Amino acid sequence: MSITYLDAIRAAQEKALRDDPSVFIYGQDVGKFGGAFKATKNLAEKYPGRVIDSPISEDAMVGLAVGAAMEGMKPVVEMQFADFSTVGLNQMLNHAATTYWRTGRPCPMVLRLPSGGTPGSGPFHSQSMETIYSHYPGLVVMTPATVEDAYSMLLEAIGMEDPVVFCEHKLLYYHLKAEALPSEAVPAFRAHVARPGRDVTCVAYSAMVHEALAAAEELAGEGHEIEVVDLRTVKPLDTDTILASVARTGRLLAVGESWPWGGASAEVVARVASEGFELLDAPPQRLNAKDTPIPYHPNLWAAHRPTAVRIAAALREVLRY
Amino acid sequence: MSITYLDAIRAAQEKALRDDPSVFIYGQDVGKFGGAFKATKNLAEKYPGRVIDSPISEDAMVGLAVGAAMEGMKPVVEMQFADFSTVGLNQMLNHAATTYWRTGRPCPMVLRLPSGGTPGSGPFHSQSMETIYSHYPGLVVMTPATVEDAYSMLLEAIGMEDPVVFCEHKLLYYHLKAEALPSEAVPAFRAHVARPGRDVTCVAYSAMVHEALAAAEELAGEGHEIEVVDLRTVKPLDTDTILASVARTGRLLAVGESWPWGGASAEVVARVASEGFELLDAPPQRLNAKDTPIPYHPNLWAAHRPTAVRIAAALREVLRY
Amino acid sequence: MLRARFAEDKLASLYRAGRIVGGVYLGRGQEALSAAGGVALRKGDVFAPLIRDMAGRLAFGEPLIDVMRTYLGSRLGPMKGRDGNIHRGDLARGILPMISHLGAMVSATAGVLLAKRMKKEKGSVGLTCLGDGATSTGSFHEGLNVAAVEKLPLVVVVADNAYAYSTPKDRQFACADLLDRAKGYGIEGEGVDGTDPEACLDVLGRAVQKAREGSGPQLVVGRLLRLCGHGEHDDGLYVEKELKNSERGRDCLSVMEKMTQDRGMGKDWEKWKEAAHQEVEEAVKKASEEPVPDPFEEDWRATRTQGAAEAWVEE
Amino acid sequence: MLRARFAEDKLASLYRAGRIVGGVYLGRGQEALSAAGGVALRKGDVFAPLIRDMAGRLAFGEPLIDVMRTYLGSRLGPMKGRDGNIHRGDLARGILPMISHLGAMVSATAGVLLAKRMKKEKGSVGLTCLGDGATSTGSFHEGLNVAAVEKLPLVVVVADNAYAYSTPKDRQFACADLLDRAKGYGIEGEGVDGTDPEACLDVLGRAVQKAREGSGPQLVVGRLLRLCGHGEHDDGLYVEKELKNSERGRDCLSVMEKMTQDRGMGKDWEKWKEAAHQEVEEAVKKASEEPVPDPFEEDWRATRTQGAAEAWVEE
Ligand SMILES: Cc1ncc(C[n+]2csc(CCOP(=O)(O)OP(=O)(O)O)c2C)c(N)n1
Ligand SMILES: Cc1ncc(C[n+]2csc(CCOP(=O)(O)OP(=O)(O)O)c2C)c(N)n1
Ligand SMILES: [Mg+2]
Ligand SMILES: [Mg+2]
Repeated sequence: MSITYLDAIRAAQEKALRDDPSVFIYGQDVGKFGGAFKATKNLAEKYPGRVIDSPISEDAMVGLAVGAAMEGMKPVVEMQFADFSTVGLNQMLNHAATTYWRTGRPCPMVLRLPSGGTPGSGPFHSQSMETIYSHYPGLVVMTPATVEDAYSMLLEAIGMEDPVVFCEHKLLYYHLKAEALPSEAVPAFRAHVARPGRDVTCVAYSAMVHEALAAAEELAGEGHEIEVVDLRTVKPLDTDTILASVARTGRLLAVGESWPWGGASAEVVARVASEGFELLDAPPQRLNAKDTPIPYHPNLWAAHRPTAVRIAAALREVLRY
Repeated sequence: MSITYLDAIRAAQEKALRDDPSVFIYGQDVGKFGGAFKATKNLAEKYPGRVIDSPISEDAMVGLAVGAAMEGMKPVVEMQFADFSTVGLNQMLNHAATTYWRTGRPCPMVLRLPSGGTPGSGPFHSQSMETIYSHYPGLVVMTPATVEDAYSMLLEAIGMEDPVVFCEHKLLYYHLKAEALPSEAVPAFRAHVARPGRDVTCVAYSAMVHEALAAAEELAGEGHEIEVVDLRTVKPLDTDTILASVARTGRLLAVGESWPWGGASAEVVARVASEGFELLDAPPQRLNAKDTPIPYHPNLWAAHRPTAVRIAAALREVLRY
Repeated sequence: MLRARFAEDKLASLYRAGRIVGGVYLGRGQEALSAAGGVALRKGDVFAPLIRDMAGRLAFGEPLIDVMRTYLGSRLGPMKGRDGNIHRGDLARGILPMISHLGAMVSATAGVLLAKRMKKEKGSVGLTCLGDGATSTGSFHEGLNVAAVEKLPLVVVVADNAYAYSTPKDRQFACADLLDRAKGYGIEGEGVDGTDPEACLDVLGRAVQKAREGSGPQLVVGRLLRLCGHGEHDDGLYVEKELKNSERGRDCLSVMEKMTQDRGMGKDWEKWKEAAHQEVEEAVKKASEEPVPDPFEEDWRATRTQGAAEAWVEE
Repeated sequence: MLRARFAEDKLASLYRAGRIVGGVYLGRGQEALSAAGGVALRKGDVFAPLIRDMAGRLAFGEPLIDVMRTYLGSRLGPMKGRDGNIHRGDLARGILPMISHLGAMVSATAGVLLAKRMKKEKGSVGLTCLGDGATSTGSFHEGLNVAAVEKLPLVVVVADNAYAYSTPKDRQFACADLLDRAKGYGIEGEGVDGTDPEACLDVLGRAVQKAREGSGPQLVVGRLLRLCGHGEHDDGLYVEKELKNSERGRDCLSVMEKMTQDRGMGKDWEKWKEAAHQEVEEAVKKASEEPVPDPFEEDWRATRTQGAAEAWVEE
């Protein structure tokens, strides 16, 4: 059997629906149609009344989930694309995220965001939105990079008593495959050393993990051992694992697919600089997308995002110091 | 004559209305009433038809401004509180900000955000939103700290061919005073050394500049010379001025009133760590608000935000290294 | 209504004396409509009040002491000083703690009702209040539309006081009457003179009843004026004199008083007044003496899940 | 209409051949309504099309070559490869480049019209299109309400094709007819059979005329079906057979052809077809041969103001 990243997301939702009667799914076209990406295929048939088609109303979708969560349900809301979640953002940042601290009562819900760039999808179907959600207090923001994590982290997200933003990467949906679903998993809040090495720590998350791994492979051919740390969850950030890695390597490159100003890569570099200054043998560096909207034409898109080639070049720079 | 920060904002809008027929003001209660904070007082009378009351429709307010800007006008949109701009965020991030790169045609508009905490205003009338706006490409984000800057930067913002997010700090509205409005000014994109010093660089912006200055004063009494750099504009960020300062001091504390994950202070620390690593004699540090919603009770609020006392303590830490 | 009015009068004077933490936004003149909502609901229902719903809150059962705790900054209030005043709520009592963003509570209340339906809890109604200005928000539209699609037992009460802060209704919408919106959502609606306590009880009772019986969302538009500023910092001078002097500008409490007297219950009215006064004073006194929040004892964690979770293992 | 149909047929086959950059979303079956909008407008007007408005675009004067340039990834297209396909626009021609977020163009078009009014440019109309599903967005509500308050010359055309992607209308709204919304905004509305080209020309002509004469926003709801999937990746099997076989499922182009033949213009129709075919083929050929965007030559700056501005000095 071969299971894709998307299959894993579907399977996790199915398991959650099966195991917990308080779980329900809400989103545009998620019902009979199975969702724009088929992440909820057949679930409406199997769990009647619990996989619900919503109108095109992102604000109300999130608001409704907040209300349902306050009333003890565990809604999983699918945005058709992460990019459209700006319309539901107010309910997420100001309502879902503030409920626990303001009232002491939990607001357990998951917002699934099909995220990230794919060729030809352009400025409004390619965004990575973890920065915005992570900046505001009260949310957990997950960015799984593997089939196994897509499954186990989504299950953990649904089980959590906090509102979780679950950033799935569309580029991984179909291509990334695993042999089987995991039966146990590292906790979602822990970063993972995806490839050990001792020369540079390359911190990445989501699709960038695979670009980083490819770059590491390339540099292995040049005699350099790159350690790739997969953040898995960007809020809260597992600083310990990052610092432990930098303690081994003395060098850091943080990679993010989102824009350069103030994203997860800035946060990683800032933390390492503050808390691990003495561990560093070279200036910690960042690599991000270019600071423009995400281009529609694949030629431009390929140059806009960090790729294995660009990561490898950045790693060589870090090594050269 | 004594002019407040709020007077300066009003005066800049008046000058813009007078000098440029394409400028108009749009916002809730901005007309005859003069705005919730009176930033547009008497302007509707003086410039009939150009200071327009809007419905409570932040999405449409920004969308309307985008359309008007594309058609050659220069709208200045007032949000009643920065916090409500989440509702208009989609039009700002995905429409205003992308127009120039997508089409080559400018989208000159200003979004005025009464920002920041004041005692008793609580989680939804206290936010600083520069992080979200700065992360997305295509926007200029200004955060003036002085009466003079409030005036000259707002004029520059209105004159600019890009969409500008103008973050005014409500705590400065009435208390901060100057003798006169400036007749010339440092360009908005340049940071400013608000107080020279040679022991630590303390980077701040908006209301935090004044807390930093008070902390610097306090530390002067202990024999330390703190250099306070006022960012003025957080996007684009004037890295040169910051690095030049760190080159003098060898130490950095970046202060922001917004939440810790990924804000301007993370961006500053990350840039200095990357580009000015060798200038640093100590780990660069950050100080931000606590990672919870902004508390309503003044006791909690005072402990939530960075204050002169907390900044002074952080500076002592940096000095101790 | 009386308790609400006296409580608010007291808050206004405490505000002027500088004793209130935060702002004070009153519902003066809007008590009849608000209270009628609270009266029409019963235990197990959900109430999502807005800023002018002191009367509805008290009628629904919010303890007066919790009101005063919030305004006076007691740590024992329902929000512990973290959030306050008009935002206070108590999920255990079915009072949703509003967020400031107007319109946001419509879909949230719908969500509570959807959850109750999924949990097979039958017969609960949700009631949410907003002003005429809040109908211009996309949230109002999306929330009401979703509720209509799901045919949820939601009552949306619009207190049309002709102004949103200083903005008169002709700058807010172009329809003749906000009730004209009901048909566009495929729901029922009814208007009411918001200064007439009996009419309010009648119309809101009916709306809640219909919602309870499965007729789907109900829109109620009450016409009235607020007899105070937007907040206590505002003099409200922009409200047109003509409007103030019209029927619409009547004080529902005077109407109520007259009604009571006409029915020969003038003495009862005086007694109620006395009791309400006393209750308010006691609550203020009690709340004033309670401890304030302490930042050093505060739990500064915005999520319930803390640190790394335990390893997840398939059962 | 013919050019639109052929252009889209061609795009569909190019899509299947893997030659298209990005997705392909067609307006098959919706050409009559869309084209009628483009026809009713004149130079100086503003058109904010949505994803199914190839016909309206071409009728309004968008060059076919620009269409093909965008779909085939030519660098010479109006968006230079930075954005593309259905998002293309050309501000100089009065075609607003849509963003994907449904409903967002309503207020933006209103803004263009407000600007024209402030600039004292009289007599311009703005027309924006959207689907039945997009009426559930807060943006639609806020935008239309603002336009009504400002009494702007805005025509909002809703192509009610009974589905939003796979979602049938009873999951989208609960009103009997979207036209029922007009009254709630205080504006005029008219419905039309979207499969009848003459009726569309008539109704849209009238709506545009009314807007131009100062009657404020006009809502037009056209009833029709899309005779294709949501995008070319979708088979659209969820559309009910009964609906497909009803009057509403007629192909407006066949209606048009029959009409032409009935009027003895069968030969002309054939000639038009031939000409349209040829024009499409030529545009495809030309666009295919044009250079693609080059990341190394690209200007990667998202703001026009670059670096530090010159010092500002009071004149
Ligand atoms: C989304 C949003 N925008 C702006 C505000 C600021 N605001 C608070 S109350 C108010 C006026 C509300 O008017 P209305 O809905 O008519 O209620 P009323 O005050 O008349 O009771 C405004 C603009 C807000 N709370 N939320
Ligand atoms: C705010 C927003 N949410 C979701 C989407 C994704 N989306 C694109 S088209 C579409 C369906 C639109 O349906 P409708 O408005 O009826 O137009 P139709 O496709 O039927 O022409 C959806 C959900 C979007 N573009 N914008
Ligand atoms: Mg009102
Ligand atoms: Mg449709």
